[in-house]
Amino acid sequence: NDDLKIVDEPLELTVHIHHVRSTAYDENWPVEKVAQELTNVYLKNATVGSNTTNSEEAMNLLLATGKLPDIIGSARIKEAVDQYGPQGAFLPLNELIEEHAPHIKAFFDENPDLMKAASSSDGNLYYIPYLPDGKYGRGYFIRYDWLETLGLEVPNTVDELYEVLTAFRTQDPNGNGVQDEIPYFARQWEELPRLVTLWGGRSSGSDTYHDFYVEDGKIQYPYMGEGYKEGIKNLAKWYEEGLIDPEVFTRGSSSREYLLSENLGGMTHDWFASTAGYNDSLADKIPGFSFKAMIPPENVNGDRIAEHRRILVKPDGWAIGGTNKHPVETIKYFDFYFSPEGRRLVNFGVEGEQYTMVDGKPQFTEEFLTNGRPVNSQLYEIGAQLQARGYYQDYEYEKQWSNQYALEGIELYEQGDYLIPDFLGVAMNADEQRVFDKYFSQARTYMLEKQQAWILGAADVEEEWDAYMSQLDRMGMNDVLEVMQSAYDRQYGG
Amino acid sequence: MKNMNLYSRGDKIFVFANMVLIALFTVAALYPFIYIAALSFSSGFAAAAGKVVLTPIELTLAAYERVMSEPAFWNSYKNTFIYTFGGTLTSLLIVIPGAYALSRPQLWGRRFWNLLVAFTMWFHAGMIPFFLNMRDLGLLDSYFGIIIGFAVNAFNIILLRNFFESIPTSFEEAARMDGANEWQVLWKVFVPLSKPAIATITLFCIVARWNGFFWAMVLLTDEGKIPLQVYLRHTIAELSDDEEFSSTLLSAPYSVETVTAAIIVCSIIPVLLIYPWVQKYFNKGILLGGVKE
Amino acid sequence: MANISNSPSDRSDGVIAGSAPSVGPTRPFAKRLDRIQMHLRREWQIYLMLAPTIIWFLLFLYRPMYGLQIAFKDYSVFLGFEGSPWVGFEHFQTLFQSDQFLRALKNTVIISSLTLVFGFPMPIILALMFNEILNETFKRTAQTIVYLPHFISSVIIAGIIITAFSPSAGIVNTVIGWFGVEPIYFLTKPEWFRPIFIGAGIWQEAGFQSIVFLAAIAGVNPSLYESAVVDGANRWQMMWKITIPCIMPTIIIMLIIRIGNLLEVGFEMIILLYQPATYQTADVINTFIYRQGLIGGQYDLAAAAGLFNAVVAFTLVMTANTISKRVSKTSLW
Amino acid sequence: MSGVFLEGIVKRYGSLSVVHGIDLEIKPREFVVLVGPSGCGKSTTLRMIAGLEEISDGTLRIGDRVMNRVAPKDRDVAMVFQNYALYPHLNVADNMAFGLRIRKTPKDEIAKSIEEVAQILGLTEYLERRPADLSGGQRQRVAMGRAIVRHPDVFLFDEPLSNLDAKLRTQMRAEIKRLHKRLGVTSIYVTHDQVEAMTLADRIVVMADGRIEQIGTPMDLFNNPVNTFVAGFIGSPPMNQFSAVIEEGQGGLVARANGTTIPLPALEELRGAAGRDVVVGIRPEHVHLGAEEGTSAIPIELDLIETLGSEALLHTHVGNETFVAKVETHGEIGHLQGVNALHVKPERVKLFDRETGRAIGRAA
Amino acid sequence: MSGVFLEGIVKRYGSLSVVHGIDLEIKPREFVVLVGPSGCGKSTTLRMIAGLEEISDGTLRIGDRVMNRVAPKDRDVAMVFQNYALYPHLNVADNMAFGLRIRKTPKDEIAKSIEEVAQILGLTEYLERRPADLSGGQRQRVAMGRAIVRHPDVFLFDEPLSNLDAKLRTQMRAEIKRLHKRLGVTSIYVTHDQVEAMTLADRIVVMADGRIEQIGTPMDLFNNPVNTFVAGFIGSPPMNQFSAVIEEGQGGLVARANGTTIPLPALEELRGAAGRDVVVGIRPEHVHLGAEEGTSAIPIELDLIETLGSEALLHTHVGNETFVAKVETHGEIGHLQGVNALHVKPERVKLFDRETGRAIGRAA
Ligand SMILES: Nc1ncnc2c1ncn2[C@@H]1O[C@H](COP(=O)(O)OP(=O)(O)OP(=O)(O)O)[C@@H](O)[C@H]1O
Ligand SMILES: Nc1ncnc2c1ncn2[C@@H]1O[C@H](COP(=O)(O)OP(=O)(O)OP(=O)(O)O)[C@@H](O)[C@H]1O
Ligand SMILES: [Mg+2]
Ligand SMILES: [Mg+2]
Repeated sequence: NDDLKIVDEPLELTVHIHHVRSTAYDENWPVEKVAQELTNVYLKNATVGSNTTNSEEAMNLLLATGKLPDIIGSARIKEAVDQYGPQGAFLPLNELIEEHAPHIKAFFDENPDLMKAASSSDGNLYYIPYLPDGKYGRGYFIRYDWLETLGLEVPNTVDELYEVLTAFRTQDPNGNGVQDEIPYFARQWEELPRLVTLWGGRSSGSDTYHDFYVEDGKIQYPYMGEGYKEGIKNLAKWYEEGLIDPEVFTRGSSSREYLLSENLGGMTHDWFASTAGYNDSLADKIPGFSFKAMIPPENVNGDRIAEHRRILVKPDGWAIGGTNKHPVETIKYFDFYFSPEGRRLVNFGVEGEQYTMVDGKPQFTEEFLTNGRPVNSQLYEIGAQLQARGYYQDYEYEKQWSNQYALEGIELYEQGDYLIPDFLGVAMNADEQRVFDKYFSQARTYMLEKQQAWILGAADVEEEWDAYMSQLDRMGMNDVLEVMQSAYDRQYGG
Repeated sequence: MKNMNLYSRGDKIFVFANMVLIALFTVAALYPFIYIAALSFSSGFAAAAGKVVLTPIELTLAAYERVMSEPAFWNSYKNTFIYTFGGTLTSLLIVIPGAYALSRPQLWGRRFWNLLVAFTMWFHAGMIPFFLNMRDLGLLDSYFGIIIGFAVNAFNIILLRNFFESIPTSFEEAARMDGANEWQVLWKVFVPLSKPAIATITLFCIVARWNGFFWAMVLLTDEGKIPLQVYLRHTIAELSDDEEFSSTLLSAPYSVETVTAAIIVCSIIPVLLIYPWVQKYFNKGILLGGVKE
Repeated sequence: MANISNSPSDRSDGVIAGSAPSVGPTRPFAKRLDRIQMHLRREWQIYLMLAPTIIWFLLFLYRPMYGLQIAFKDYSVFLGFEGSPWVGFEHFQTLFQSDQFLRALKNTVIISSLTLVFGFPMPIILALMFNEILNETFKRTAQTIVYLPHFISSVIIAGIIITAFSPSAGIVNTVIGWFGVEPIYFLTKPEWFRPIFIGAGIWQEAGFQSIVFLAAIAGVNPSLYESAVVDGANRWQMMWKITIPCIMPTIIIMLIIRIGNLLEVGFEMIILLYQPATYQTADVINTFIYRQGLIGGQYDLAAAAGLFNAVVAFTLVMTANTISKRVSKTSLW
Repeated sequence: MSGVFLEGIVKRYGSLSVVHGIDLEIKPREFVVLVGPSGCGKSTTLRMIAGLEEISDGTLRIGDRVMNRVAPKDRDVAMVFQNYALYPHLNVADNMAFGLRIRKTPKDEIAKSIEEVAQILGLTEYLERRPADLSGGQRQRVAMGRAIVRHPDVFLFDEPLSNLDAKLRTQMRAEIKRLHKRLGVTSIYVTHDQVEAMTLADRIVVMADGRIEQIGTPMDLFNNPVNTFVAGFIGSPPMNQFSAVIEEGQGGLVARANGTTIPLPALEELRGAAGRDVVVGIRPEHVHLGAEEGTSAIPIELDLIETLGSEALLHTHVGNETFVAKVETHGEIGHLQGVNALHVKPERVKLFDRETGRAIGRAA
Repeated sequence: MSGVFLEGIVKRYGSLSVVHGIDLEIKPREFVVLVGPSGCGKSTTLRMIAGLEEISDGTLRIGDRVMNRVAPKDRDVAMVFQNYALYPHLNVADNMAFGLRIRKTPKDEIAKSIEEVAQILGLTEYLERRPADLSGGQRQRVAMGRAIVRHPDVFLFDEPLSNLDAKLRTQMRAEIKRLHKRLGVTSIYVTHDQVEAMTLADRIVVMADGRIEQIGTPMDLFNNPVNTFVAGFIGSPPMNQFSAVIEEGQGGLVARANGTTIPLPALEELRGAAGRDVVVGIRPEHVHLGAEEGTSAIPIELDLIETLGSEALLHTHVGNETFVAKVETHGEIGHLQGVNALHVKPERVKLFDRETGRAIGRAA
């Protein structure tokens, strides 16, 4: 298959690859071997800081050396390209894509917003992002067996939810004679304010916590809205009544394992893929254990909102170094991974090894799926699904090894289409950035402090709300929103 | 006064109360170790669920099997030993003469030199300049770079210098009368007489080397050269699954918690063995009998 | 005179010392040269001993210090130290105009001072207590154990603390429950953060830090205890009147160094233990910078804070050192 | 004041026994001096009495309390250490005040005591100095002062004067004696100095190798040493000793050694002792340059003259054995050069059994 | 062997001057002893010679090299320290071998030297011990040994024998003297001990307060002290001194003090001195219990008798002034109790100017 060959003579390019999964480039990854063969482009590892687990640190070290390799792939590369691309550290890709990367071009033509989202404030695209596939990220999970025990229905509205949680709290659904149930829990305490959506508030606009969101073309911050206030007020009440894990702020990542395996937890909001797994792993321990997804209850306004979804474009990906002598070949190389062969390679691994073609579609081999090792880890090891690389993920790959209950849950959500549009982020120019840096972090700190204080009952949201809002004003939140807006308008306005 | 029999009643009570307090503190200090030991022998799920308190839950050796089966683990263990021994040795070879020189009253500019050393305890260049400096010196990604780049530490110098200053001058004078030059005074008299202090800074060097990871992470590229602590971090990163998929490890006999704990247990054992060796030198009366005060 | 200063003969050197005592400004330069030459000939070995240390410091610590200039620059890692534009005191302004920085500064000073008051004496007390143990085996075992927590990462220590202070299952709440106290969610209570943090620090580090003092105590002349015991001192008095005065130089040195770290509170543990709810007492300069700066790679801001920190530290240390030198004749330089 | 009673006191360091069983009764107010060669266990014995070393075996009583296991501070003894053991961080005044402060003596009383003692010891102008800034002798005096100010029940002195100059030593010696007279404190004193031992002691205890050789008043020890060891130890320069055989001479028994004949005193014990192997002892002070009534001449060869001022030591030899004589100089030593014989009175000659070393015919 | 020459040697600590300018010529092979009260600067002077203290002013030469700025190790002197300064981490053998090893002496030679010296000092059985396990005297001997093994050009001794027992001290003293005879090493020796000073010294240097008071042979100092200080310092017990006024008596001039009249020697300098204020000095050894030819009686009151064996010290007083007499005991002290007068020959009486303290009519 020679039409994928980019150059006739083998071309060697240097590369920096840094992602928590693979902190250096490995020339012996089977995926790479195949890619080399197909493209005739050979990458040579030139990663800096490959022993740190922090990609930004590695990136900064790399930049500080002043000698950039031809290709730079990294987690959170967007910040670097936004800042240093205009300074010449990275090559702008727009024209290169236009002329030499048909597959990439085709993808962006189809998804213009993603192109905008990945672009920098000067309008140039400096990196090819990793583009996840699949819609749903997190969903509500509840103990169906408990509902059954107590003779309750799956709650349909926020009020019903309140009743169900109260029943979980008071009626001893686990049947051990003690009211030790924790009705709502979360691994990340940030999933608690997520519940303000039940009162028409917002907690974030993307899969990043505490992010901005867009409403009617206007940038908004979730912790400044009326619905949020209402939600917090109610959450404080719930917390007080014991409907929420009293240790939600400190229990941390072990809470799901602990509360589920001890038969204590009733409901959570978490990733489909991982949460559904407990139905299998706890089946023996807790007879009848059934922890499955439920659709978002209707909020006070009658809407069902799934605030969280898989992000569409990641700040991870790769870029071309400013001193690269072969930009054309490089962009062609990038484009390879958007070609059907390349995309299959990066998603599924090597044909005949990890997958075979069944009905024209890649299908993981039985051996690969059942050898007891996590599929994703196995793929990382061979250089597939490498997120420091710009590529377009194929949800099919995940589907093939997803838990049946997860798929069921996603199916449930698919039916209703509860998703709301994601905020894809903005690229600010230097002036905007300065304003943002000056105010935002501190204002957010303040908001989070207040949020926790209100939920914990240390202060009252009603009483403090006005003072809170004016304090935010004083802390420059309005300026922040203003610069965000101008950046947003510039980026997505067209 | 090694014997309790000659203690007064009040002193016996005092000593006893003291012993009880120490015992309590010791128990408290022992707990973290017991905890990670228990963790390392627990099942992955129990550990991840935070059920381990004092004893292993669902006892298993899986974590150790996982750790010990990795050649990278042993390699990093070896590297840690190289850094620790090489680093400590280099450190002592530079610090001991340096501290000695700084303790000499006849050294001109003594105040200045001491200040030059002490100054660095508060003014740090920062990561990037240090990294670039190491690069310019050609010390990136080498055993030697890690060993020499962190050989000296102002605190240790000051500690040792102070001890040297407290040694009665008579010993130095006696050695000089015996014909010793500076080096001989240092190595044949001061060093043997400073065993407690040297043991202390040796321990500090060893511990710093043993625990140090940050610069190894930054300066090393070759995975074959990383020390244990960096390996530990790699392992944690590797095992902490994406939060989306963490259930994929639910059924594994080990988890990131147990493997981490197992590595920590393995890494603590050598330092556990070092300390008693150091303690030997804390014995009283090193200067005893030498001079009539 | 001039040719004498070049003469290598000991005799002529001696004559100069003998016949021309300190005064006589006739040829100060030649005299000085002679003095230097004399001194070096006699003491060259100590300079040779000092050299590796000084070279090391210059090469590895002072050489990169030009990087501190980024505190006054809008630093771009890509453009480098020279290429980045000067911004003067902008970063310092950013810091000082921020309420949260001032709060963090205040918290830092409070936490540091409390640590100084409670945390600094603990290793000393521990060392003194160890000194009173007669049973060698017990002593050594206990010493080895108390130094262990130092080797356990903050993450694990923090985990243990969080569990211990958990309102439902934590040992602390269980114990206070016996006295009829309602469970307290300690880790979200701003007023509890400092005691817990400082206590944790003591728990983790006191044993390790006591090593310095153990070594110092080993240097105390045992015959002083004999003298004191015959003078009628009990163990307690001996501790106060013999041991502590004898290890005072070490204590003072450690204290001065510690004072220099007044604005330096390790953020690793704080990040693990604090919550937005406890920011008001827990947020320190380093956590502030961490949230503010390093997440976005703002080395320049961090450098500004670091420089501020260092200048304060240095001022404090200078002061402490001068006082100490005057009062106790012990000093850092 | 209390007496001090040692019964079968033994000290072992591990398996090494350094004091082998000491019995000693010290009466209240008595001044007892321990002498003996270096390393014989004097300091160790003193330290056991002070409570600084555990007593391996035997009983120690002070007054009527058994003290074996009583803490030093409850024994009410004060001690001057051989190595001073001054507190380096305290100045002279505070060093002396230490014991008093510990016992919560009122401030003004402390000040008074210190002033007084400093006066006695000539330390008044050094009260503010630290030990490190004092000369050896000055330190020794501070150590002395520290014990004196405390007015204890028993004084223990471990060579307190060994670093003082002669003048000060004489003065301090008399001062101690006077102090002892005034306070009547039971005192145990270790020294190497003949003069100190002889002048200070009510009784002297001669120790050797962890054992007591003889206990007695100074004159008693000087005149009637129980064995060659004590004879050689008490008196300075030591008694001349040489091996001899008893023979029948003209006027009675004589001792023959190295070709010399020394007439012996007429003692009961010597009856029929002819042929017995003995050690003959003659004190350097007991020889005369000129013949006197009843003396007999010992021919000697002069080796060396050491002048001590009004006296001189003649180092000589009799056959192969060295013999030291102490003679008056009358201000010059010229007349000593030609000396070739010494004269001794028979009653001054001591005899010891050659095997056991025990004195033969010890008076009283 | 080299001589040691001090010219105007001064030592200052900061502004405090402790040695004020010492001129002293020590001839090659000479044995010079420094004596003086505690704190007078003896050790300091010795340390300047050793090179351990910088010389603030003046010139020091050893042989013909100016040594002011020469490092101690290049002066080829050995020193025994007052405080021993043993290496606590080395055993006795290694302590002694230290200097030799530094100088790369061959192993077997070191072993031989050590064995020999240990023999002399009676340390053979302690060679393996650390200083901490030795008694005070044993430590002192090790310190001695360390200097001796080195065979240096000049020996410096700072009270090397002060911790030894009388017997050992006598023995060591003789040993040092013999060693000095044999090796002929120039030696400077600091001591407090009269006897040591008198017996060892070729010349004695009496220091006071950082100055030299007198230099001379032992007998010279004893017989002709230049002033009251030296008179009081040399001789033990010290010379009795009391103020008196010269008057015209029957047989010549007399000194009158405390209601006593003491006939004086007929000296040139006293001519016409009647009425002059003087200090009268009489050595304790120079009084007699019974009247002899030419003696005159001094009525005394007896305070205390100190027995030294064959001699006793009578502590008495004459008017308000104490007066010590050294008399023979002849083995008992009973006859001393009733003594109420002492006798002295006029030629034994020394006179000093009351103002300056200088001797009047110093012979030679
Ligand atoms: N800790 C110890 N371990 C072993 N032997 C010891 C120890 N301390 C002392 N000795 C030995 O015990 C013996 C008695 O020592 P001690 O100090 O009592 O002698 P001393 O009579 O006071 O001698 P000196 O007059 O020289 O001070 C000595 O031989 C000494 O070496
Ligand atoms: N470092 C110093 N600083 C100030 N004064 C000092 C110092 N060292 C010694 N002196 C003083 O110098 C004087 C002479 O001391 P030195 O040790 O020479 O006396 P010494 O004659 O040897 O006395 P001793 O016979 O008691 O040993 C003393 O008064 C002493 O206090
Ligand atoms: Mg002793
Ligand atoms: Mg001295």
